Amino acid sequence: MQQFEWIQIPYSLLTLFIVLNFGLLLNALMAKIAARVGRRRGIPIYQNYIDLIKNYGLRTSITHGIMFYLGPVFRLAGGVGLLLFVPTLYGSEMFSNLSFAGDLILALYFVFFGALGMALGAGESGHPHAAIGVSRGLSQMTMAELPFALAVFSVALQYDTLTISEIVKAQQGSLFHWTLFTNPLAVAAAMLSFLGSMMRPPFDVVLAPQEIPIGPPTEYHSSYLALMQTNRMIFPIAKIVIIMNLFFGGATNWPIFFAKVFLIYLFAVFVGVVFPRFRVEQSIRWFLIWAVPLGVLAIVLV
Amino acid sequence: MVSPLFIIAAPLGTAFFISLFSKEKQRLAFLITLAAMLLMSLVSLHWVFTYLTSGPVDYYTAGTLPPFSINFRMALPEACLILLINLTGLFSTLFLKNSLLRMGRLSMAVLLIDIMSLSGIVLTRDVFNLFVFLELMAISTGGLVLLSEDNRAPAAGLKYLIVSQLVTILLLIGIIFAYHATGTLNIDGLTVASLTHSTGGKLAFFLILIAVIAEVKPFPANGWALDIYESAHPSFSVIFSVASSSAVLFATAKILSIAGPEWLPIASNVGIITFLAANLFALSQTNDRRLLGYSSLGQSGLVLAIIGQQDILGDHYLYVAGGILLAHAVAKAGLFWMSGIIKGRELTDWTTIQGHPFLIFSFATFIALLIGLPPFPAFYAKWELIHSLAGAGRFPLLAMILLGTLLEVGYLFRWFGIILKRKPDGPGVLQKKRHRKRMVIAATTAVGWGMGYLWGTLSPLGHLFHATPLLFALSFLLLDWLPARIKNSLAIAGLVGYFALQYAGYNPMQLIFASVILIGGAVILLAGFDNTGRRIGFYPATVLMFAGLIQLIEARTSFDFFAAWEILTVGSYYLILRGKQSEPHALSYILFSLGGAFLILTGFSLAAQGGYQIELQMLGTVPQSVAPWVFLFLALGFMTKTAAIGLHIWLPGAHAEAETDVSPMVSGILLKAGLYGLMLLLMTMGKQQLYGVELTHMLLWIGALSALLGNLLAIFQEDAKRLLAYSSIGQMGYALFGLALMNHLGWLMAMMFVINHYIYKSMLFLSIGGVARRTGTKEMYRMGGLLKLMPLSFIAVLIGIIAVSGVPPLSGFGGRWIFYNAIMTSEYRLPIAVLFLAGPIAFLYLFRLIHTIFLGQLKDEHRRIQEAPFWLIVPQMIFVALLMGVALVPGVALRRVDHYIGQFFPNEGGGLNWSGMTISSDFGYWNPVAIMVVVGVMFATLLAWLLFVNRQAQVVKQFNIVYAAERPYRPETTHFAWNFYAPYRKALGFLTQPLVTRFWQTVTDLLHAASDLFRRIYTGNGQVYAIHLLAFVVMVYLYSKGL
Amino acid sequence: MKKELEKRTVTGPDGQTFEVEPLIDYYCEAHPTVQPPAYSKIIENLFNWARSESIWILGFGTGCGAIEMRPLMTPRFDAYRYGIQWRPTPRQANLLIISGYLSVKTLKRVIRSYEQMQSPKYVIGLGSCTINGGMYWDSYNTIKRLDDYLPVDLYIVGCMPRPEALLEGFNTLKRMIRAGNAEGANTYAANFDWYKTNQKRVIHDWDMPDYNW
Amino acid sequence: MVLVVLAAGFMLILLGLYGALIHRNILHMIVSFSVADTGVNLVLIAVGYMPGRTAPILDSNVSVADAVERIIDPVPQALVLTAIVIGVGVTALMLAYAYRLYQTKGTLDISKFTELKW
Amino acid sequence: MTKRIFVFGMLIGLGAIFIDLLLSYTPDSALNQTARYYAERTATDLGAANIVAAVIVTYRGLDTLGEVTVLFLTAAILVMVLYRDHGIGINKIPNRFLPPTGEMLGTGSRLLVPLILLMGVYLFANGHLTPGGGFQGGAIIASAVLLLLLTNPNQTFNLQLFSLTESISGIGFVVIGVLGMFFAGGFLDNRIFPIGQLGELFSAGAIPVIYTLIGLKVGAEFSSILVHLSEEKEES
Repeated sequence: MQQFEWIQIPYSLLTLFIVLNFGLLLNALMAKIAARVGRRRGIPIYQNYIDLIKNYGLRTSITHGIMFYLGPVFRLAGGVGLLLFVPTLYGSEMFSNLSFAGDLILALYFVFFGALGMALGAGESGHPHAAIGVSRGLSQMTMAELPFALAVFSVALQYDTLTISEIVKAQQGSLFHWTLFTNPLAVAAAMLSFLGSMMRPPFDVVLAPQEIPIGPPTEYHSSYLALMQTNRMIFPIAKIVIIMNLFFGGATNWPIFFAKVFLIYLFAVFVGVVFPRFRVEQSIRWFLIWAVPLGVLAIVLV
Repeated sequence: MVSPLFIIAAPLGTAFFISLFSKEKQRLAFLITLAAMLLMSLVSLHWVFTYLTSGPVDYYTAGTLPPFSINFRMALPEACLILLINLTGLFSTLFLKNSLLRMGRLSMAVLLIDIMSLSGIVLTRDVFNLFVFLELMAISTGGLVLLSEDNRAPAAGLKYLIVSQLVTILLLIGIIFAYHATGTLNIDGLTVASLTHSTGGKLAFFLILIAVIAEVKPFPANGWALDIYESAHPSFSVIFSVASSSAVLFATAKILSIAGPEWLPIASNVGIITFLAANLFALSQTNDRRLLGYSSLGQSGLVLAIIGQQDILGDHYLYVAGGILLAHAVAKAGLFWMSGIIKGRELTDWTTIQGHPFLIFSFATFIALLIGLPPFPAFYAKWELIHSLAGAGRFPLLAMILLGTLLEVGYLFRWFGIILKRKPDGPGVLQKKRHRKRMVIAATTAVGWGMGYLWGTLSPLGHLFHATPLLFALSFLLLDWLPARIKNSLAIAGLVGYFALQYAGYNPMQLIFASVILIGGAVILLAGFDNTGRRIGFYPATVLMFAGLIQLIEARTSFDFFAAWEILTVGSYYLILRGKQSEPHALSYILFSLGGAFLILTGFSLAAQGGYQIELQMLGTVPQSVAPWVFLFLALGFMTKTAAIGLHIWLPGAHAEAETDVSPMVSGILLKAGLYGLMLLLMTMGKQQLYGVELTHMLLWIGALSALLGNLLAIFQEDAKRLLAYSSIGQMGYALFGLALMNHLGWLMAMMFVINHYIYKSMLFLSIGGVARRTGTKEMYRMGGLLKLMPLSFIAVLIGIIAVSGVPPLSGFGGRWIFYNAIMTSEYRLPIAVLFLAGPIAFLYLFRLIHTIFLGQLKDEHRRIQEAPFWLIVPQMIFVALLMGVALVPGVALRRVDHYIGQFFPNEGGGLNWSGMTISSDFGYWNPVAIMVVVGVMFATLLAWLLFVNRQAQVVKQFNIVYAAERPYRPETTHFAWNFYAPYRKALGFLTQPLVTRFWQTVTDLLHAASDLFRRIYTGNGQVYAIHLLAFVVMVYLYSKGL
Repeated sequence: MKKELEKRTVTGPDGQTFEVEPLIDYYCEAHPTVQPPAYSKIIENLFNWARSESIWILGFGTGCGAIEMRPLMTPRFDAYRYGIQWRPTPRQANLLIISGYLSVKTLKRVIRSYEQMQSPKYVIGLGSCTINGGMYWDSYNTIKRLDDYLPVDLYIVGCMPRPEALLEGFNTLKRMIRAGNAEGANTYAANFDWYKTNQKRVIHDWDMPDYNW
Repeated sequence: MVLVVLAAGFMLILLGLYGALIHRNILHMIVSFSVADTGVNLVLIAVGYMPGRTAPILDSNVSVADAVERIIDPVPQALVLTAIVIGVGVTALMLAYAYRLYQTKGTLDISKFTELKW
Repeated sequence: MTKRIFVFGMLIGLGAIFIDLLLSYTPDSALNQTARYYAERTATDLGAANIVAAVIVTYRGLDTLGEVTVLFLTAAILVMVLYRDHGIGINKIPNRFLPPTGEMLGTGSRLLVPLILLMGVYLFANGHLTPGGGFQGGAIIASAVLLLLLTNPNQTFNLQLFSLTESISGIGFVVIGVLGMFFAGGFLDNRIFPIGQLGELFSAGAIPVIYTLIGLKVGAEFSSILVHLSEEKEES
């Protein structure tokens, strides 16, 4: 735990910048990988930059009201906040960001900040499909988050701390100090839960593109969409950073960081391209049957 | 001093005298009768004061000493009973005026003789003389039944005569053999001669006893009495129920005094079975007088049971028996008289007293008297009775008394609900312009309160009327004619003023609760300024609830605590009942609450170990043999108030149907009473094991399941207030869980919940209440798109749901953070898993709440509605500010509590470190200010950026949405709101099966079915009644053979 | 006019009655305006480049030509390579492809969808039917000249045109965008009345606001 | 001797009660109760009886001095008087009620007067 | 049938109690304390030769007052039952056909009634001396009324007189009782008058007075009961 210093602000912005660019490229890369599975070449690696610029550069936009306007702001603030409340690199003063504000619990609960804002914005659009999407998303999230929470708690119990840097510290030294090996049940539960939070198949019925045209963001466009895309680049990585820190030994420098994030992300993509889509109640049951017991075992056995 | 024989001679002389009058002088005869009654009442009042200090005095007849002549004995109990009998006679005479004049002077003579014979029963010390007076009573009863205009009355009279023939036979045989065995007829002589020591004497005694008990109308030999109650003139029913019952009960006590304590169980068992059976059968009654009749039978049974407990009651016997007997007497008199001014005979016909606040007040007084709610005599009496029973280990009796009382609560409060909430059939069914009768009812009510005062004075445990909060609350009864706004100001001033006076003396925990109750109550009361008019009945109930709450916090002894508990229960019941559709919910509220209260009573009585109260701080010193049971009962009792799962079914309806500003009170504040109790319990008693089961572990599970199921049920509600109500169940589950963790941070978390839940639930209920008032519906899917019309309400709800869900940066997060730190040291991990699931589910219903009301599509009919009334918004904005305050500087409220809790866990560190801005524990840290600033800055920056790139957005209207190349049809079909979480229901709906509701429903159905089935033994055939009596005698005989 | 769009009298919860006129109360009445390019030429060029490299198509098949678009998503043609993607909602799409003949009934929906897209937005007419009615030139319920109703940036001829032709069409559109010539949205706004007159001439039961935001 | 009278009294009571509880006709019941009352009175008297003694009246036969040895117990005699009178009163009353009930329904069957029940 | 068996069973139960009583019963061989007291003290204390009368009127005078009251009550209630203005649904019973009274009965009654009355008066006036007393005398007086009624069921009686007698003697009884509280040992003490010589007519203090009042009262009450039960006309 450290105290606030002004220098942390530029450092944090630097982290943000690095992660944003990494996210833009990583997402494109993942899209390309998915395309390769379909024997396509896929989008160019820089496509996300262009999409972003285009969306910021559209000339018109509409608004349904104040919450509609604020929704994407909530969303992105949630993503950026999640990233900044967690130390990115272990042992680095520079990249421990704003983690002095709170510990693991803060990060866990801040995940909902963006989701809530987004849901509210989508709600105000008045579009039933947005509401349906939110309903599905929230329903699925409640059950998907449960194994994750259990795994996190298991890890916290294991290391007897709620401070992320303490947890990472405990995993240093050897590959086999990683939680992955010391507490495999928790990691398994968390990784299954991770699949559910990535909005990729088989858990992407929330965004069913043609049935409820991509669900919650169906009314969003132009710069709103750009903000949300920005978040889309940051948020998964922020989430992966937590997973990496808790279960995979964290990262002490950027190359390791990039590699670990890539691999963890790849896991979700890998599952996504292989499996078809679940209905919401199916995914709830799936988590309840497969992931939750793992999590419960993890906290009981730790 | 006037000799008690006067009470025999005067009415007899008068009776003979007025029968001399000619028919034309009925009025004069009536006046003379009245004068005689008045004189007798005054004389008996004089006796009461005379014998207040002196001991019993014997009065002889025939110039010969007993046992050779008949003698009377006069002492304080006798004097009181005589007063009761004569006052009843006096008031009844007043009430009966028309009937008496119609029936003529002879009926007045019969009435006088009836009263005389009752006095005789009380006074005489000779068994045969007792028999004569009993016969006089029976015959005059048979005659007075005829005062009724009901054509069925003579049949009832005949049934009574048939039964009394049987009683006569038994009594005479008993008397003659008793005489044969001992050579005396004097009761004291029989005692001295130890009647029951010989075989024949035993049998003789049995016959006398059973005959006298038969007059007490024991189950099942009491059908005739019911028929009399149903058909007789109500005012005669008063005499029959109040005076006759009291007299024969006293006679029973006298007879029992002949024999040793080994005969007491007969009285106890007959009494308690009668009490239970009568109250059970009363459940399915729809006729008011018959219902009152059942209730009278039950009460007589209860007193009989108490008479059977005189061996353990000792000095308190008279206080207890008298308390219950007199309370019943006053209440039943009042109720029967009230039935005299109501024309219809169905319970629903009593709806005509709507609009007569005084009659409603009287009715409430009477049922409170009957049930034994504070501050009435039966409350003190039951408290001591239960304590004595527990002290003596007579648990089955204890349980049956409480169960019977609960049944009584059921039908009486159901009746009360019907009276207040049903629509009257038509106006004017109430008899008009009967000031004489109303005066009688008013006097009875006054007597009821007076007795409450008297019993408080006599009580060794404390005088409820000496508590300022209660008096303050009662004073609102007198001020009810003032406009609502003035009363509101007074109430607020009272709450705040009391806090200002008292806060210095509270410990930190008390301070938190007291602030929530008093200051919090005052804030919610601000919403009351919205009401114009007088709002009759609201303020007494509200302030009564607050009075009970604050007395609860201040209580030091179990007695004070329990009294406060019942006061707050009653106050809140009246509050809840005020809601539009709240009749059934208020009933289940009072049933669960009083059921819980009885459990608490049981717990306290166990803890008192034969004493009459226990210091709350001493709960920890209860011996290990009973401690787990004390813990169990108290915990269960408190959990009825926090609506733990299984005991929760009263809550949703009660909270949802209450008035707009009542919901926040009963949800935000009232629920805390249960938490306070639990906290107190855990602080003093700690962990307890019962049969090897750790009880706090059970509490953990209950807390976790409450949280889960409360939240789960909340997401499927269509009614916004119901949703919030279920959410309260979940939130209380969290708090309970925190307490049951039995560690420092767990308790701190519970305290945090106390504050947070108060703020956000009050705020949400007020906002939603305001919305519901404007839209005229509570169903969310009928709303939608209100954000633009009610922005302030929206802000309140938004802040509220962020806080409830625990999302940073608002105050709910603090609670979650403490929660995680608390469970780090918990021994039990499985319930935690359940609780983890509950967390995100809260998110579901909260989103639904805000989305379906404020977002989505605005409906046609809501296009012109306005923001909620100013006075509803004011407290909401205060709450928003409070939430922000608690979110930024939780230490202000919690630091001292943290320290205070620390003293209960001296061995573990566990506390939080509050130094600087960062709050840290052994495991983690948290900086509320930093979080707030970071989030705020990020949000502002991004918003600025969006405003820059998106500066000229076209504002569109609600149908300007992409609709698959079509356009919406109507707002109703475009608003996705109903059954919002359909997939969730498919997946987890099985968890929301109303099993608990079904369970309680089955219990009540079974009770009603049993009631309806078994009351059919009262076939109405006089012969069958006689057979019942015979069977009763034989059964008791067989039972007593076993003694 | 459809019944649900007619004026109706409503009673509020507090008992007051008032009129609701759906076309005014539920729909935005504003007309589109001509949107100027970014104030700086460099930025506008950058944006135009981005727009040309990130063309999001609204997935809306009006006629038989829709079947020619599916192959573009397959490995054989893989239009994603060129920054072309499909979006399910008009709000996020930039390009509306009228794929084949357009019946009057569909025209109504096409207009709505087009108007709900954000500018700059582009229209491609696919196949002969959009140019002159094609084989349905004398049909009673298809439109003959798409240009009368929507500002078409580009026609791709053929009946049907092959996917390759489509790809070529996209490339042409990209060049137009980069050159700043694809200003159909502004054309539509500038000649709004003319377009509306044409549209209302064929759509007799016009039951929507003039401009669907 | 006394036992026989007692037994007879008890038998009368039981017989009377049997009649009263079996016959539905109210008049029959009243008569049966009278029989039972008689039985009670018999029992009362019998209990006070002492063989070989005379009535408790002091006259030429029984002097004040030897009254204790000569007379039977006066108390049951007094009691039975009261019992008889009360019995008469109740019987009269029951008859009146029977009459009244017959007026309302034209029957004396007690099972017909069951409007009040449950 | 079930009812019969049930009643039978219950009566067997009651019978069992009685049998227990019977079996435990042992006749007294000597007077018990109360009876002994009465036997020894009545003559000296109260001056009554008839100990039963002394017990009834004085020692247990309160019972007797109650008894008288029972009769008063019965008479009063009878009036209320039979003569209250009946509500709807009351069927008037048609007048019975009454066969003419026989010659013997008519003549016999004329002869007997005065004798019976005399007998009654004798009985209650000498109640303190000989077997008999107020109740017996009253009943005998009423039997004269009964005889008259049997002779002529439509005979009218002066009910006012009955009622007057009844009330006045009732009041008298109470007054004498109360006087006992002031002038003697207690309520209903007979020694407000001199107890006189044992065996004399004017002895035993108030006992003969009370017995007379009782006799009158009981006679009037029984008579009025009889008359009321036989009559069907409205109250005079």
